[in-house]
Amino acid sequence: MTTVLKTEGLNKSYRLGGFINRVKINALDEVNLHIESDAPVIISLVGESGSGKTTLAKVILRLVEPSSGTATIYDQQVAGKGAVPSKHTFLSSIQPIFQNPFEAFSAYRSVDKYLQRTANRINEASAKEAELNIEDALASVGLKYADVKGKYRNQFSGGELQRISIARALIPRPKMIIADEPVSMIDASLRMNIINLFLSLKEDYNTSFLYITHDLATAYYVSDYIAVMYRGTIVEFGNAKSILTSPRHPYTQLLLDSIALTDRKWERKPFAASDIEAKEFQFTGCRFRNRCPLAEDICKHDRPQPIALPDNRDVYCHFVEKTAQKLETTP
Amino acid sequence: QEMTDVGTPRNETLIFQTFDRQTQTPDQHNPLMNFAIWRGFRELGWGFLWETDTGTGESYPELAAEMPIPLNDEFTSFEVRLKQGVYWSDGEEFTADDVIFTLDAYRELQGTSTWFGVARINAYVSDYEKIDDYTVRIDTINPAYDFSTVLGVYTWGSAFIIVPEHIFSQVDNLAEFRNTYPVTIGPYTVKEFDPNGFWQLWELREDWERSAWGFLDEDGYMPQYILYKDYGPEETRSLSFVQNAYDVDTFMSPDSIKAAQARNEYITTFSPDMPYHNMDDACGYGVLMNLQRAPLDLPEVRWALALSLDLANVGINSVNGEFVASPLPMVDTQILRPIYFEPLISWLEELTLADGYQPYNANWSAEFVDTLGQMGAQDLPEDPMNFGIGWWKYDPEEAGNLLSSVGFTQNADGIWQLPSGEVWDLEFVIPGDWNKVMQRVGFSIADSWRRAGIQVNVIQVDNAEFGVVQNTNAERVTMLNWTNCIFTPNYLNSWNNVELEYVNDADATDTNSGNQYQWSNATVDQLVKDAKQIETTTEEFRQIGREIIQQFVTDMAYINIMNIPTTIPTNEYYWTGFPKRDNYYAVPYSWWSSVKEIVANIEPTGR
Amino acid sequence: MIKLNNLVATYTTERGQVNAVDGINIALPSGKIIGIAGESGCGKSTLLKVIYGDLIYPLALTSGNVEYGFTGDRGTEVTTRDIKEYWFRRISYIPQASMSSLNPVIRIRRQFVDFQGNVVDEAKILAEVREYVRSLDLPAEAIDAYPHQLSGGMRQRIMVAMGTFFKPDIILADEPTTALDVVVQKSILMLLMDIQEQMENTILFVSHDMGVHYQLTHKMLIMYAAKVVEFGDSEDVFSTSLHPYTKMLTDSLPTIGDDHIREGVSGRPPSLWDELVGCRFAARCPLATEICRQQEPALLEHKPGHFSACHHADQV
Amino acid sequence: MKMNFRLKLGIFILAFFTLGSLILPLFNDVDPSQQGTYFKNLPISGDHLLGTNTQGQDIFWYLVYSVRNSLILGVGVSIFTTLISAVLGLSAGYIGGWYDRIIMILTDSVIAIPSFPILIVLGTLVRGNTNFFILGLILVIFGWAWGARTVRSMALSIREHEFINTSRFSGSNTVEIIFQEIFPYVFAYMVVGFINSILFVINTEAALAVIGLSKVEIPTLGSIIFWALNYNAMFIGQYMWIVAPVVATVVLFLGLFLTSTGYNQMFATRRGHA
Amino acid sequence: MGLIQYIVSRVGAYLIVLFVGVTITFFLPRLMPSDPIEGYIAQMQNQAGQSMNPETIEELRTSMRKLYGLEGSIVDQYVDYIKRVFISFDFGPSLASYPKPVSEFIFTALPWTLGLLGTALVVSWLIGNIIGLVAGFYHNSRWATLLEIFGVILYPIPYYILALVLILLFAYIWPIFPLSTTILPGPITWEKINSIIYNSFLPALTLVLAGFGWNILGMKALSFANKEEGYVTFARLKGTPSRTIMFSYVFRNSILPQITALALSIGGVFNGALLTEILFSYPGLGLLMRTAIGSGDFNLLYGTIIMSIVSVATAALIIDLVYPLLDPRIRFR
Ligand SMILES: Nc1ncnc2c1ncn2[C@@H]1O[C@H](COP(=O)(O)OP(=O)(O)OP(=O)(O)O)[C@@H](O)[C@H]1O
Ligand SMILES: Nc1ncnc2c1ncn2[C@@H]1O[C@H](COP(=O)(O)OP(=O)(O)OP(=O)(O)O)[C@@H](O)[C@H]1O
Ligand SMILES: [Mg+2]
Ligand SMILES: [Mg+2]
Repeated sequence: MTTVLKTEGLNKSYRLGGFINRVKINALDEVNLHIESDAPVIISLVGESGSGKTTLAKVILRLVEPSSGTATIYDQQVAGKGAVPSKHTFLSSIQPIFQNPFEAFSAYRSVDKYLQRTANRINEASAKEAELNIEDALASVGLKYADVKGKYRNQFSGGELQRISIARALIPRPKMIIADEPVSMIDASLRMNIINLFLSLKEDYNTSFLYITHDLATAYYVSDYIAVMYRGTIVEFGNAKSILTSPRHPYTQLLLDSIALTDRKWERKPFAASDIEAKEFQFTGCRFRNRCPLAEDICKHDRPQPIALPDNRDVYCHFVEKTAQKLETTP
Repeated sequence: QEMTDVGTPRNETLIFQTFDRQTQTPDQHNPLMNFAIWRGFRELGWGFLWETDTGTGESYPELAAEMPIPLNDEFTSFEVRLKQGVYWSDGEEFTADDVIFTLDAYRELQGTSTWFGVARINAYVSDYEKIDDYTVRIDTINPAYDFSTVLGVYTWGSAFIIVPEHIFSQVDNLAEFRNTYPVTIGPYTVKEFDPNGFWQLWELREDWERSAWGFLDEDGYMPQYILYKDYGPEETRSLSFVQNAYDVDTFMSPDSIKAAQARNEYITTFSPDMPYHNMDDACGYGVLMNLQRAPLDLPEVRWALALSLDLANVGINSVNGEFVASPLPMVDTQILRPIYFEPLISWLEELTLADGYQPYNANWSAEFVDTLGQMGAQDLPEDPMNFGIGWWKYDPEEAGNLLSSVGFTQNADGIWQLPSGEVWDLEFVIPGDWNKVMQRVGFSIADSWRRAGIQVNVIQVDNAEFGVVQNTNAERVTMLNWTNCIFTPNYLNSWNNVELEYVNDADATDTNSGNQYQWSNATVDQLVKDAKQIETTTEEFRQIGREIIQQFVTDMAYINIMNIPTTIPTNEYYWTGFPKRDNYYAVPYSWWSSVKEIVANIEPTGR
Repeated sequence: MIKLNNLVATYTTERGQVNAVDGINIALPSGKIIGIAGESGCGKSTLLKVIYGDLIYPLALTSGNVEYGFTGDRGTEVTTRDIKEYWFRRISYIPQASMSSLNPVIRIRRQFVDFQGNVVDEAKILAEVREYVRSLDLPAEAIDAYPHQLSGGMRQRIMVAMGTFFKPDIILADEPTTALDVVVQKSILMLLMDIQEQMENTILFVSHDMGVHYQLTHKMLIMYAAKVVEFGDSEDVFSTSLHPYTKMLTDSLPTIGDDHIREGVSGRPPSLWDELVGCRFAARCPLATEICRQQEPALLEHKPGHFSACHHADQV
Repeated sequence: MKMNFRLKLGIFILAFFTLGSLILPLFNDVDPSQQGTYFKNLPISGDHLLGTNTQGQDIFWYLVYSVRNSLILGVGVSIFTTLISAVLGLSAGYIGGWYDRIIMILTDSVIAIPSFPILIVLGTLVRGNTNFFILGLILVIFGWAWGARTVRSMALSIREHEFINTSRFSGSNTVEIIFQEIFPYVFAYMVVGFINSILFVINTEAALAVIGLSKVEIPTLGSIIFWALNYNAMFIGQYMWIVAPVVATVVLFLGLFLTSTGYNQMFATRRGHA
Repeated sequence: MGLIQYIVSRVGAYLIVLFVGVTITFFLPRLMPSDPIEGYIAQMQNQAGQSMNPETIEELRTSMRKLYGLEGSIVDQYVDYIKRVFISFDFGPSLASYPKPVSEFIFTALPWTLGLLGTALVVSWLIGNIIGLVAGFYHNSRWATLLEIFGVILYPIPYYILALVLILLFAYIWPIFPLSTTILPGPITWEKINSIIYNSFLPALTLVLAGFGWNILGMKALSFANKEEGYVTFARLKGTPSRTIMFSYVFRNSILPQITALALSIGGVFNGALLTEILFSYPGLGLLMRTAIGSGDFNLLYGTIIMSIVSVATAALIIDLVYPLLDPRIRFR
């Protein structure tokens, strides 16, 4: 079995604020994920905005140094003490799609330069091959090379840029693509093309994905595994289909309840989302306890440990047994 | 009523541009230490045993009642009689106690004082004794024919400054005493000064008539205030001058003076015709060479430099043609010309170099006046001799002959090469912009040498470094220098150590302590030694001087060029009676002893 | 009623000119939430810019104008020409990028008031702002913070508050919730709905999330390649769409629990740079026939209040 | 690529100066710096387009040579200072850590030490054995630190942008990231620094001549001004002598300025900004 | 990195910069060929108009070496020097004006230099940045272009010439200001302050006019780029008056690098001081530096240079420490 993804005790803390009111934010707090598989897998990472998804991705991409812990991708340790993968193998096996497509390209370099560089350097392709690689990659996301060439980032729409980002990551045919909300700005019809593209890449090229998203429906559609994050901690992790059809953590349940569906309208009842983000990051016990209908004293003091359920998932909640039936999710 | 910047009535204030612009020690008026020397302290506030009459070059008694009386034939012991009825500004009388106290203090301060006079006097005086309140006896170490100029004043310098015993004896540590508002013996006292050192204001004492030199005044009137102030660099100073902000300038360049005169009719120069300025400065400009270092050790090379120096061009480009050329190693002044220049004219005309060439151009001045005329100069003098008696021919061809004769060659570009075949890269040190006139003269000289095919590397240096180059063989190749400061017929002040024992190696790094030309000439060595044994006013003494001059010239030991053109325009809007060619009672300089005479002679215009 | 009269908007680039909005002619009812959807790059943002009157280089309005359906301070009908004067007072704009839309070095509260020109009584206005923010159930401290001290969701909610503070007649929102998780998204949408219900303003809401449109909007406007292809009541558009593209949009999405394989729309949208003849969707349309490739379909009212630009609207 | 008016005017001025000062000397065989070649203080005439000065030199020809020499020196030195400050500043900002700290201490020291007294000391060391190369070297040594520090602080914030990561994952190496990703962001600022440096060189050269680090006999814009001031040209009515080099400097600078801002604007237009 | 660590590391870097600066300052002048003592002796001989005999000179030389503390190896001198400077801020006596201590010179001169040049620096920085801002922000407007061109034309004019022109205009042709500085001694009174301002106006004006050009250029480039930021666009879309956008948005964000530049340009003050002070006979450190060099007065030279190093380094340190207050985004990592 290959270790596709493994994180051990991953922690990352940031400090926020000025001189006086500085707070420490554990953007990653004891993140333990472990997936072994011989086949390629698609792992979804979902959760609250600001819960540390991007941070986790960046740690794996070696763009952020973890405060402690390690991360391993395809049997190769990529982050934490002692990780020194060779640059070329690393780049040709892992590629990112960054979250904000407007930021992902320089305002002073036309975007096609990045595609060319990727083809030339990582594929070590000749000029001609490179051209073909790029052509292919762009075509698979519904773009024409000629429309992209020589243009700067502000001359594209958000969705176009996002597709270009995806195309770039595809060029090296990596083993693992870390896709941070890759389709957030793409319309529904194209979105499916790209999601299907992921699936076929997985089939045809054995590419695994870490798919970070807010779109739970597509997550359900493509993923083998899913991890749900809340304020730097994993709250539920395991088989995607079972988690998304029968969530066992109160936050996952809240999440699924908040999806905007096309067949059932929301009840219009008072709805207050939490906002004291920084404060919740400081909690010692369960970080969801403020909004949790089940919260009791223990949640204040003890960080819930993962409880493995038979359908191949871990739930980080003190009261798993109570969550089997549907809860009233008013926080 | 118009007031000056410092709040005194303008028409009662005589204002001089300071010589050094700013002093770092404005509050330092203790003459036993280094002091603010260019602020009138020595001239207005002080008095000396003997002064120099800058008009004639003669010494006269000031605090002393008469000239020193030699007490022995060796000329090593003198009786000095003091005037009676001279008072310090606080009312104490000046007596022999002050003289003795000062001599004591000099002894005591040996080694701790930064005032050169201390070292000078201690090396000169062997013993002294008070005879009575108005008489002292002073013995010297060596025969002292120059007693009155060393213990008195030589043109502007004075080593022996007598301090008030009743003040200084109260001070614990004389080396740290600043004497900020001093008790003076001159007719003026310090009224106020700029703590930043840009100006100093003097006020006339009420009892000025019983001060050291109150007697110089004849009409019973002296200016109430005298201000020394800096009006900035020439660019701004000339504007102030046009606005009548001050009365006497120091070294304004000829072009600026002309421009200023065109704007203000009260601005006057020393003379109404060219060269307009007083050329009686004691020093001249000349090119000093390292006579020890090849190839300048060869007289042919030195002569070649002199003959490829186009003096007319240099003078026109750098000082607008206003200068007095001098081929001899001293300045051509009213005092010296009859004694040393005129007797040597015929010798110069007949002078021949080894190859038979006659370098002297007796017609130089006449030709120069011609050139000036062609260029449209006005006020040309009737007598071309106003520009000097003559100078060397400008003859690059002969210069080339001389160089070839010692093995020099010319390369394809016409640049002279050393006998070794290398290009002759001549280093030429000149002052930087702290002395603009010399700087210009220097560049002009370099330009004319370059035209003659000599590659010159001009190096402008700062004051301090200039002194070092001047005094260190290792640093010197050629330099433009003011040198040979001879004002009175007593040339020994400059030449007393042109002796063989003071000559160092070509590359010596120690400071030279004598023989500034580093010239080894046995004849001259003997002549100087002889001269020291003779009374300085005798004809015999002067004959020796002329012989030394001939040696200088034949050897071309250094190229004398011109008298320092001391361009001192005056503004006669408020004051008149400054020394002029037709009213010559003193040199017109504001930093010499002549100030005393000027202050005593000028009159307010009433404006 | 907001009338879009024959709008053509053009971008100027090195390569030449491109019409990102190419002949839109439609009247939008006032007091409703109107959703705009369409493939990416079809000109939705551009349309909003045009409506907002933000026509600066390189974007220019080549023809047409917008009538906003209200009279201005001078008593005349406001159009694209003078809409600038009413920015944020009668028409406001909520951009997607809350991250970069707030000045990082000054406090939020200043940014709340600095667009009102010469504020006479700043304290009073601030008090009002505070009151308003509280009325939206947002923490009042938020406006005392610097932008970077707030989470993305909070910033986006602040933007909503900012955009609605003056009770504008029209609110343009360009993908305001795209980067947010569904929980936060829901809170923002609810906020918008509440505000709209109270103030009865017109909201033009761009989103790719059909679910969001379904939850939020009264009317839907579907764009494709710089054109409007369908417009009608949301109910109708979702249940009985009259354009094959709309159909694909709503059908292609997966739902949780449904394990069917979904096909996206095959092919790619036409490049606006190319010369476009006929129906722009023809190349990808399952219903396309010869006429579609030859003749551009007009936007016609096929049912009362339900427009579609399709030659085969009846077959959808 | 469409050039805007600014850029056209700027390029025209620069071309005028460059070509003029390089080509004109071919038609002249008098050494313009030689003194007393002509009568002094001659007025403007057909023979002397700007008259002659107090040293008997032709002001026009002196100016032509001056512009040439100053341009060569200015551009040469500025290329190097700009390069050094770009390389050090960008790399320190991007790489960070110890490397950054050492570079910054070096930069700060150079900035903190007032250059003038040190230059004077150097001047006495070089002792007139200077040439344009040594002079250039000295100007470079004292010219780079400023740019490096500003560029570094800009690099510090730019390296946080995501596109740096995109570039890294596209296989760019450190050098490429520094020059292709970060550099364009500081480019406009550096161009300003570059032309400023040209001006700095022109103006400093004269000051250095005075302290013996350069030669006032060689015609440069600095040395003309040095001489004109030395002879109090403004006061004595030799206006051309002083006005000509000042106007030349100003116009030259204007040319550089228009070119740089015109280019920035053109590039912004190309990227689709107003 | 925590706050304390941040401060400690900044202060550490500060001390290293000072140390490096002081060391360079110590060794460079030692390489000067002009030995202050020899220079002094030469000067004395010139002043006196008489040459002294060799014995006298030798005696003078030894006694002066002792007085000036120039005995011992250069290493000893260095160690001693570092100790004195860092511990008691003592630069020893002036060599040319012995025994007046260097610190006394510096403390008389410093207020003048700081007063005039500091004020001029800040004023020209402000004016330059505002013009640059307007020029960058309204880069299409004719007025802004005019303003900018005005700055750009003034900027390359050599300082000295600019000063002369102003002097000609305002002190000669239309004499409302004095040609040379006159500062009366005495206690600080209103009258004296007035007189100082009157006397300093022209030099200050020159410095301002000569100084703001660079700020125009820098600020224009920065604000031109800043205009592309999203928040500026959004502010515009909010209908924020352009004046507010210009000041609260573009200015506030582009000024940060300019503040660093201001701190660092304090060093330029000391260079600029030189010319100004020479031309206007204005007392101050620049002139002091010039004198020190002219007379080979090491100690005085060290003193002035170190003063300058300390000022620049301190200004930079202060800016670094205060920067987080100006830029709320700064995070310590
Ligand atoms: N460079 C940084 N410095 C300080 N804090 C940071 C930094 N990057 C992220 N954070 C903080 O860490 C937390 C997690 O951020 P992260 O970007 O990983 O969240 P996310 O789950 O990707 O959110 P989103 O869904 O909005 O993208 C947030 O509170 C964020 O403010
Ligand atoms: N500044 C610009 N210069 C040139 N072309 C532009 C510019 N901005 C947008 N475009 C082009 O105009 C078309 C429409 O862009 P617009 O931003 O309106 O799309 P959109 O529908 O909002 O897309 P998305 O859903 O991805 O945001 C696109 O083809 C885009 O490439
Ligand atoms: Mg993220
Ligand atoms: Mg858009």
